[in-house]
Amino acid sequence: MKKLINEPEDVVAEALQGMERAHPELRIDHDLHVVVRSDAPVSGKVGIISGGGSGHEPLHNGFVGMGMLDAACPGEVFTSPNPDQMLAATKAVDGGAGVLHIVKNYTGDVMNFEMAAELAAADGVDVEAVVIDDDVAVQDSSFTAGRRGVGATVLAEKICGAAAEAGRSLAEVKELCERVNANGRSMGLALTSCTVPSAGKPTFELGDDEMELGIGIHGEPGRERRKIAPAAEVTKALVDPIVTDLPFESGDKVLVFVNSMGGTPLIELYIIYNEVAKLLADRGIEIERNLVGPYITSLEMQGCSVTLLKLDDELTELWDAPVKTPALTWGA
Amino acid sequence: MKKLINEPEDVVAEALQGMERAHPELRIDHDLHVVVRSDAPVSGKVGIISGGGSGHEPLHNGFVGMGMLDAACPGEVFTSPNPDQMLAATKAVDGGAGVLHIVKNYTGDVMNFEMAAELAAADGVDVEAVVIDDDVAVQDSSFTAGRRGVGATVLAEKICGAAAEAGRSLAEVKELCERVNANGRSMGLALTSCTVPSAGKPTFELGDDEMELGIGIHGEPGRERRKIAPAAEVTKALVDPIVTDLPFESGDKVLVFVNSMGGTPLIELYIIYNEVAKLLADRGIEIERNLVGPYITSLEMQGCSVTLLKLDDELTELWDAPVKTPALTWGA
Amino acid sequence: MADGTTVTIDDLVAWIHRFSEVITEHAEELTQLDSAIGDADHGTNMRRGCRAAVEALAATEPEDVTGFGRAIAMKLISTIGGTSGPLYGSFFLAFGTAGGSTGTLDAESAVACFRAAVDSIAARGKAEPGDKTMLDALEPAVAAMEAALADGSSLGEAFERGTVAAEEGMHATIPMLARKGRASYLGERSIGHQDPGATSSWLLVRSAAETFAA
Amino acid sequence: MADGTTVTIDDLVAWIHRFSEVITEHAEELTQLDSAIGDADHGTNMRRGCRAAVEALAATEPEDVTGFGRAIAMKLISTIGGTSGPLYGSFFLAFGTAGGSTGTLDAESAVACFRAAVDSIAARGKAEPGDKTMLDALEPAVAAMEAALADGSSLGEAFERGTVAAEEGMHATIPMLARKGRASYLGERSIGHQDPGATSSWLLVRSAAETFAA
Ligand SMILES: Nc1ncnc2c1ncn2[C@@H]1O[C@H](COP(=O)(O)OP(=O)(O)O)[C@@H](O)[C@H]1O
Ligand SMILES: Nc1ncnc2c1ncn2[C@@H]1O[C@H](COP(=O)(O)OP(=O)(O)O)[C@@H](O)[C@H]1O
Ligand SMILES: [Mg+2]
Ligand SMILES: [Mg+2]
Ligand SMILES: [Mg+2]
Ligand SMILES: [Mg+2]
Repeated sequence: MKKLINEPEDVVAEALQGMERAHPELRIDHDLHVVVRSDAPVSGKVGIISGGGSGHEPLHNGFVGMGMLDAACPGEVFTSPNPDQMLAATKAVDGGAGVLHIVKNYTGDVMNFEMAAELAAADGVDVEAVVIDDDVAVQDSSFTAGRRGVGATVLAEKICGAAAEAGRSLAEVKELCERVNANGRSMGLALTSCTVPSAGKPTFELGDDEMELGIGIHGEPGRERRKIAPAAEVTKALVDPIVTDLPFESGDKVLVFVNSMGGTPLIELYIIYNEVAKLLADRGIEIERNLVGPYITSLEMQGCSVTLLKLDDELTELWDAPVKTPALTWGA
Repeated sequence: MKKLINEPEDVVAEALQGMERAHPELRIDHDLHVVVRSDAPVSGKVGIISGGGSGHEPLHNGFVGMGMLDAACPGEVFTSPNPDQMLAATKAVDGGAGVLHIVKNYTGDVMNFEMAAELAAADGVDVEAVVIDDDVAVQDSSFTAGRRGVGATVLAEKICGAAAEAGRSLAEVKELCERVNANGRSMGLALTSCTVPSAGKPTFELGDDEMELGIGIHGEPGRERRKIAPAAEVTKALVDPIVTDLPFESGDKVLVFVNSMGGTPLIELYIIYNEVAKLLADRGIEIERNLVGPYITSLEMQGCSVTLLKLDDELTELWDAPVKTPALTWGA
Repeated sequence: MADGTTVTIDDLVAWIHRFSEVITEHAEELTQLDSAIGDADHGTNMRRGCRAAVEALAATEPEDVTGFGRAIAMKLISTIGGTSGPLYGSFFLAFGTAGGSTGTLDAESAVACFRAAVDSIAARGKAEPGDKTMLDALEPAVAAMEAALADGSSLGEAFERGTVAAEEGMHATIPMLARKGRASYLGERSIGHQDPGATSSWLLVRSAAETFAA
Repeated sequence: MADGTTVTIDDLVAWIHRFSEVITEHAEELTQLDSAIGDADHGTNMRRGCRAAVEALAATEPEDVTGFGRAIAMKLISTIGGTSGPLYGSFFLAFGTAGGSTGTLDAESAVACFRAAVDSIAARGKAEPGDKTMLDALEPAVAAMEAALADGSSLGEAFERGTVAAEEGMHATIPMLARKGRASYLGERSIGHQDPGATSSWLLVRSAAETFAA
C-alpha cells in the first residue's frame, strides 16, 4: 500500500489535526471527532450537520463553514460515525431553531443518525433528518437497503446551508433538502479500486482494460464490469440512466456536477464535462450551473461520477448564495 | 492506459472545450489554445499571462480570472506552448500598462516565451518576464538548465494578479514576482508515475515499496529513488532541504502550500500538512497562511509537493486580496 | 468458572473476552469477506469495538445482566460505528434488559436473553432470514438453542447446537442474493460470497458456547 | 532528382519529406528515450512538427533557400513547442538566411548553410558539445562535412561522412551527464541513456544525406 500516511489507524485523527492547523476557523473535537464552525451555535439559525465515513474528502469536513454545514462527524474510513459524535455535533450547533441531519442512505449511517436523533430529542433538541438516495445505479425497492446517497449530498449541503444562513425555518430547510434529493440523480464509475488503509490492499482487482460501472463511494465494486471505452461512450453510460430515471426533459434547467473519485485529474473531468454538455444539449436540457472537481471521493480511486440536479429559481438562488468553507468558497 | 479521454491527441482541445462550457467567464481561442478572461484587456491594468505544457491542471487555465491571470497558454501535455499562443495572449491582455510573462524555468518554456516577448516588443507591447525556479531538488548552476519552476508559480500568479488588480505598475508587479521567486522554495515526491496520453504507458516504473524524491511536474523521475516511509519521515525529506536552502529561520512568517501531484487525495494532504506544521513549529517558523490541495499537478501522478514562501506584510496582503477564478476563489 | 448449567456475570465477561480474541484472530478474514461484497472494514470495525468492550469491562465490573448488556452495548455503539455498531449494540442492550437485575442465568433465561437479543437486531435492521445478513447465522442459532432446551438438553448442549446452526447459517449465506446492507448494491454480484456479518455472528455464538459450556 | 553535386529547392523539400518519414517511423523510440531522461514527448512533438512542415510545403512551394528555411522554421516553432520547436526552428531559419535568395546550393554553400544552422542552435540553447544535447550529434556532423570538403570529397560524400559522425555523436551521448535540458534535472541518473534530441538530429542529417547524395 502506497499512501502518504503514518499508521493506518491514525489516518483520520491526523488528518483532523492537519485540518485544524490549516483552518483556525474550524473547531475540532479530537476525542469524539467532530468538526464545528467556530461561531457555532449561530443563535436563531437552523443548524445543519452531516457525517459519514472518512475517505470522501472534502465531504463532509471541508464543507463546514458559513453558508454550508455547521458541523460534520467523520467516522473511520468508510465507516459510519457513531451516535455520540452526532449528538455532540447536534448540541454544538443548536442555535434554538432546530437542527437538520443530512444523512446519506447507507444502513450504518441511517441507524446511527436515528439513534443520535432519538438521544437529541430526549435532550430537547428539535431535530429533523433527510436521507439522501440519489444513486441511479441501484434499483430502488422497499425490500432492500435502497439507493445510495452520493453526489446530491454535496448539493444539498450547499443549498440547505444557504437557506439556513438566510434564516429559513427548520421545516423550510428540510423541504429544500428533500427537494434537492427528489430532483437530483447520480451515477459513477471506477477505473481503479482504492485501498482502505486498515485493509492494506485494493478492495477489488480490475484488469488493465476494465472499469466498474455503477459504483458507490466506498470503494465497493459496481453493478457491472465493462471494458474501458472512450470518454464519449463512458459519459453516455452515466448520463443516460440519470436522465431517464427522473426523468430530465427538454427545457429543464439543471446543475451539472462532474466529480472525481479522488485519483482522476481535472483535465479528464473537463473532457467528461464536455461530453455531458453535448449529451444534454442534444436532449434540450439547459445547463444553468456546474461544479467540476473532486468533492465526494473514494480515497485515491480513479473514476468519476456525474450528478444532475433539476433547478428551480429558488434552488439556483440558494446555490449562488455566498459560501465560505475550506473546500467551497464564493461570494465571501 | 486508463483515462477518461477520447483520442490522446484531442485531450487538450477537448478539455478546453469543456472549460469553455463550464466557465462562460473565460474566452477561449480553440485554434491557438489561448484562455483569456472575458473582460480582457482591462485598460490601465498590467496584463499577466502564463503558460506551459498541459497536464498540470488547474495550473494555468484554472487561474485565469479576476485577481490572478489575464490569460494562459496551454501547450500539449508536458510540452511548452509556442510563441504564437503567447503573442496572441499578450496582445489580448495588453491594457496599455504592459504585460508580465510568468515563466516556469524549463528550457522550452523559456525559449518560447523569449521569442514571444521579442515578437510582442516588435509590435510595441511593453513586456517583462520573470522566470520562476523554486525547486530545491535541483542544484543550481550557470552551466546547467538550472532549477525548475514549480509550486511558487501558483503563489506568484496569485500575488502578481492581486497587485495588477490594485493598479500597480509593470515594474512593481515584476518586482513582486521576483520577490515571490526569491523567497519561495519547493520540493516534491512521487509514489507513482503518470502516463502521458500520447505515450500510452507510464513514464517510469516504480516498485511497490519505492518512491521518487525530488521530482518535477512532468512525470520525470526524481533525483533519487527511496523506499516508501511514514508521512512524518517523508515530509521531513521535503521540508529540510527547503528550509536549509533559503534558509527559512526562526521568527520567519511563511505561507505553506501542500500540493497534490494529482492522484493523492485530500485526506493524505492534510496528514502531510500536519507534519509540515510540526516541523516548522520545532524551528520557530510561523505559518501565517496556507494552501492545501491539487493546484500544480502531473496528470494522475500520486505524490505531493511542499512549497514555503517567506511572507512580508505586502505579500500577505496581496495573498488575501480577492480572487475569482475557476480553481481559486475568495473574497469575491 | 462456568459449570455448564448456569451463566454468571463472570461467564458473560469471559464470553466478551473470548469473542474479542476470536474477532482479533479473524479480523483480516472478516475484512477480506467485506472487501468482496462490502467496503473492507468489518474486521477492523469489530476488532476496534471488541477491544473497547474488554477495556470497559476491566474498568467497571458489571453488577447484573442488565448492567453487563448496557455497558457492552454502549461501548460497541460508540466505537464500532458502521452498520454492525448499532446492530451488535442493540443485541447486547436487549440481552441485558431480558436478563434483568440478576447475577446468574439458568439455561432457559440464558436462551431467552439470546432470543430477545436476536429479535432486536431484526427489529433495528428490518432484515429477515434470507437477506444475507447476521440474522442468517443468529436466527437459526437461537432456534436451535430453543429446540435443544425443548429436548431437555443442557445449557452447554444448547449453545453447542446453536453454534453448529450458526455455522450452517453462515455458509448458507454464500448462495444468497443480498437484500440488505451494502452487499445489496451489488445485486446479482452479491451471490457466491459469504456474508461478513454472519461470520462475526457465528463467532459470537461460538465464543458463548466455548465459555458457557466449559 | 538530386545529382549528388548540388542541392535544389526540390532536394530541400524532399529532405523534409524524408525527415518527416523517418521521424514518424522513430516517433515511439524517441518518446521512449525521452521517457528515460525527460518527459516522454519528444517523438510526439517531432512527428507533429514534421507533418505540419510537410503540409506547409504542399501549400506553398518555396522560391529560394531563404523562403524554404523561413517556412519550415515558422511551422516547426508554431507546432512543436517544447524545447525542440525553437531549436529546430532556429536551425532552419539560419539555414535559410545563410542560403540566401538562390535556388541551388553547391557543396560549399550547402555545408555552410548547415554550419550556420548548427551554430544557431548552439546560440539559442547555450549548450556546448558534451552537454548531452542535439549538438552532440550536429556539431561532429557539420565538422565532418567541412573536413570532407577540405579533402575534396563530393557533396554526397560530405553528407555521408556527416551522417556517420552524427551517429557516433548520438551514441557518445549515452555515457554523458546531462548539463542542459530536462535530463540535467536527473544529475548522475542521466548517465547511461541516449539523448532523444541527439537521436532526432542524427535522423535530420541522415535524411539530408539520403536525399542530397542520391
Ligand atoms: N439491515 C441489516 N440487518 C442486519 N444485518 C445487517 C443489515 N445490513 C447489514 N448488515 C450486516 O452488517 C454487515 C456489515 O457490517 P460492517 O461492514 O461493519 O458495516 P458497513 O456495511 O456499514 O461497513 C453485513 O455483512 C451484514 O451482515
Ligand atoms: N539547451 C539546449 N540546447 C540544445 N539542445 C537542447 C537543449 N535543451 C534540451 N535540448 C534537446 O532537446 C531535447 C528534448 O526535446 P523535447 O523533448 O522535444 O523538449 P522538452 O524537453 O521541452 O520536452 C533533448 O533531448 C536535447 O537534445
Ligand atoms: Mg463501512
Ligand atoms: Mg516536453
Ligand atoms: Mg463494511
Ligand atoms: Mg520532452
